[in-house]
Amino acid sequence: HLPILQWEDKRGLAFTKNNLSYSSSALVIPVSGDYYVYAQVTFRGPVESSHRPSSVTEIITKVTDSYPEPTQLLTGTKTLSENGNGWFQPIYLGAVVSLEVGDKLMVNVSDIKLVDYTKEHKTFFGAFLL
Amino acid sequence: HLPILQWEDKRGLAFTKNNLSYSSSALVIPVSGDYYVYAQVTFRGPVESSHRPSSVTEIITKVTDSYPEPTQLLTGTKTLSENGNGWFQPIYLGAVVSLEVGDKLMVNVSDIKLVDYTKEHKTFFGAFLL
Amino acid sequence: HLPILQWEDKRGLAFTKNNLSYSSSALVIPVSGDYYVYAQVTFRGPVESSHRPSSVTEIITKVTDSYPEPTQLLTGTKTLSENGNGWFQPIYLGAVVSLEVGDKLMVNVSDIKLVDYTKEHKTFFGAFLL
Amino acid sequence: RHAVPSRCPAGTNWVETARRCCLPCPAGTFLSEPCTIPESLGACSPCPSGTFRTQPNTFSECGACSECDLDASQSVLKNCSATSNIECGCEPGHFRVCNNLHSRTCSDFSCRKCQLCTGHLIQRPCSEMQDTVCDSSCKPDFYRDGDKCRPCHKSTQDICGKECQQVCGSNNDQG
Amino acid sequence: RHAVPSRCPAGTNWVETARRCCLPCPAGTFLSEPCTIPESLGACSPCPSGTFRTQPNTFSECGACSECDLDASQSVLKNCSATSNIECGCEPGHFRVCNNLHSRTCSDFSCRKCQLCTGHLIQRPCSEMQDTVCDSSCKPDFYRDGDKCRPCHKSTQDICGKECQQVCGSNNDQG
Repeated sequence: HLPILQWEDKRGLAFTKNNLSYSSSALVIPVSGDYYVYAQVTFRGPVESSHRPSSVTEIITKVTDSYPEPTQLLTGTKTLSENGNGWFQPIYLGAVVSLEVGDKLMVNVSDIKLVDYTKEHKTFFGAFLL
Repeated sequence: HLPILQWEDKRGLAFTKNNLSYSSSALVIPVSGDYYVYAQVTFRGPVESSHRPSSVTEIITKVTDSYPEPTQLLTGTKTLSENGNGWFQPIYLGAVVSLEVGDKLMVNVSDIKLVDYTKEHKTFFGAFLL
Repeated sequence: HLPILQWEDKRGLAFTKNNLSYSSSALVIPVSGDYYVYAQVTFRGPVESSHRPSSVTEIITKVTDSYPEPTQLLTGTKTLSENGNGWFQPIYLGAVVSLEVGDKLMVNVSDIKLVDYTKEHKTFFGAFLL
Repeated sequence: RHAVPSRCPAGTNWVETARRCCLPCPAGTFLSEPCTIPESLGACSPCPSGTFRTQPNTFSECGACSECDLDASQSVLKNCSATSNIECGCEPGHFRVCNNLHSRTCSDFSCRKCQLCTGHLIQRPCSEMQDTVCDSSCKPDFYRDGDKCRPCHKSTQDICGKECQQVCGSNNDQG
Repeated sequence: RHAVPSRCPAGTNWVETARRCCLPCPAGTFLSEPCTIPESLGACSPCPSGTFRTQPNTFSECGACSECDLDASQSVLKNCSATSNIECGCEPGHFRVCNNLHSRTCSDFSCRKCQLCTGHLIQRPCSEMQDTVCDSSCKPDFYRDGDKCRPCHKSTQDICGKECQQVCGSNNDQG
């Protein structure tokens, strides 16, 4: 599977409440229902990278204890046309999904080295019950 | 007018509830109120396409039985700079709009041939009452 | 700081209610709580611009009367690879943030001259209480 | 017709707020007060400036006028009125590049500078919808140099090749 | 001041949770417990590591420190402290390319490798904010070849043209 992002869940703008909890890279669903789930990842190309990635991908996945395979809920995937040195761009995803108590939500990316983790307002992940 | 996308509304992740219904390519509003409406379309360029589109457009439109002209609610439009062969990219749209009972929401695109309909987590459309 | 966008808050699709008010370029928060805040800006490059910007940036910021520095809540920033004449593209941002009564939300952009202000469904900004 | 049988007789619209069928207000106005008696006319107010309605309607507000992209060489062909949206075109010396090749109307477009047929004859002048078409042949007093046309008066003896001699030859004698 | 007349005397802030005006906590701390008596000081706790507050405030938490983009040749100029965010610069041999040309501070930037003036004299060395400026003239023991400077020792008899002779001539004799 694609690498999974880890998230800050307490400091700065980050918070969890209504016992939607965060543990080992996943948001854990406390109550079954329909949630609006969203995430943005800002990707950026290191300047000297000889290996120029042809595309970047962000996927919000659901893992259920009772089922061995993760379900891909939302996918944002884009080819890169930047030829210059440094490049950067965000991919935003958001939609309503039906979730069961105990379901875990995670964000996978095509290449962790391309993720801009430096500022909390550039890369973020969340959900709220409707 | 631009071609209208058709949607799966039952299988897989797709569902309609609270009698927000889907019929002939449109979400039909059951109750007047403010809705958060959203849609993502993943566009992709066929490899050999000689006719290289210069841009892709996605529009969420509202049609009201009592009014002959559709209203454009949200528009995402982007020029294509990819010069290589295959390209792909998503456009996400979402906002709050005031809707009346019976209003119909649809998604128009600049070119249906460029829409990646292969995976439900790449192209999706929905709304929820606030 | 980066220039601040001004918004239409009455005509067409624009509206404010539940005393979420708009004044001097900012949405003013009437009640403390968690809000889903979102904005889309469509950027477009004038055709003859010799000065080709290398990137475009959109930031949703929070200003609090009692604190001299604004807080950057959400940022969408993208390099431009278009070399042709006219180019255009949207940046969408949205997330849940905790806000206090009296907080002001604004949208800053890297260059106001690059903002497509011509159609209300291309560039928009809003928030709703969860 | 929508699956739910329409609740209103022809020529009237269902107004949710009043839960009644009302006659539509004329184009250029909106329904500011719903009708009090079924199938009658409510209060119709004119669209405030900056808004419009092209058709009879029972909307509670008018649509917002678009604006022309003056920073990108667009010009206003027709101002927004209560009954019609603004119409934009391209400034003189520019032509339309349609953004949506598939929509019949070229309403979503950007304006690009017309090409100058420097030295060439103009086959078809630039128009609102099309770039200038330059003729391959050169204007009088211009000679062909590859795919370019160069002015005779600038040609000096040493660079005036065969083509240039032919076209400008007579002029040089007078020089 | 916001249109709504502020409810607090100067120097105090309205704290919604306590519906009272409290004195702000000093920079580097946040208001962990609102004041119990109006216009007094509540409980101020130091910003936990990884967070900061540059100004006196009545916030219920501190802002998160940013991080430097170590994978993209950035380096830490000054670590985040309770009263100031981290400051990032470029690793030696790199200079800043500002992302936002319009903001006065170049706080949002990427780091690009300084150009090497191989064979050229350096007019101005690479600095944090600017690339190296190479001189057009060549370094000693380098001869000009178009816009490049080539080392004399690599020049062999047959390819040592006029320029090369002039500069490296004497060296070749010893070769």
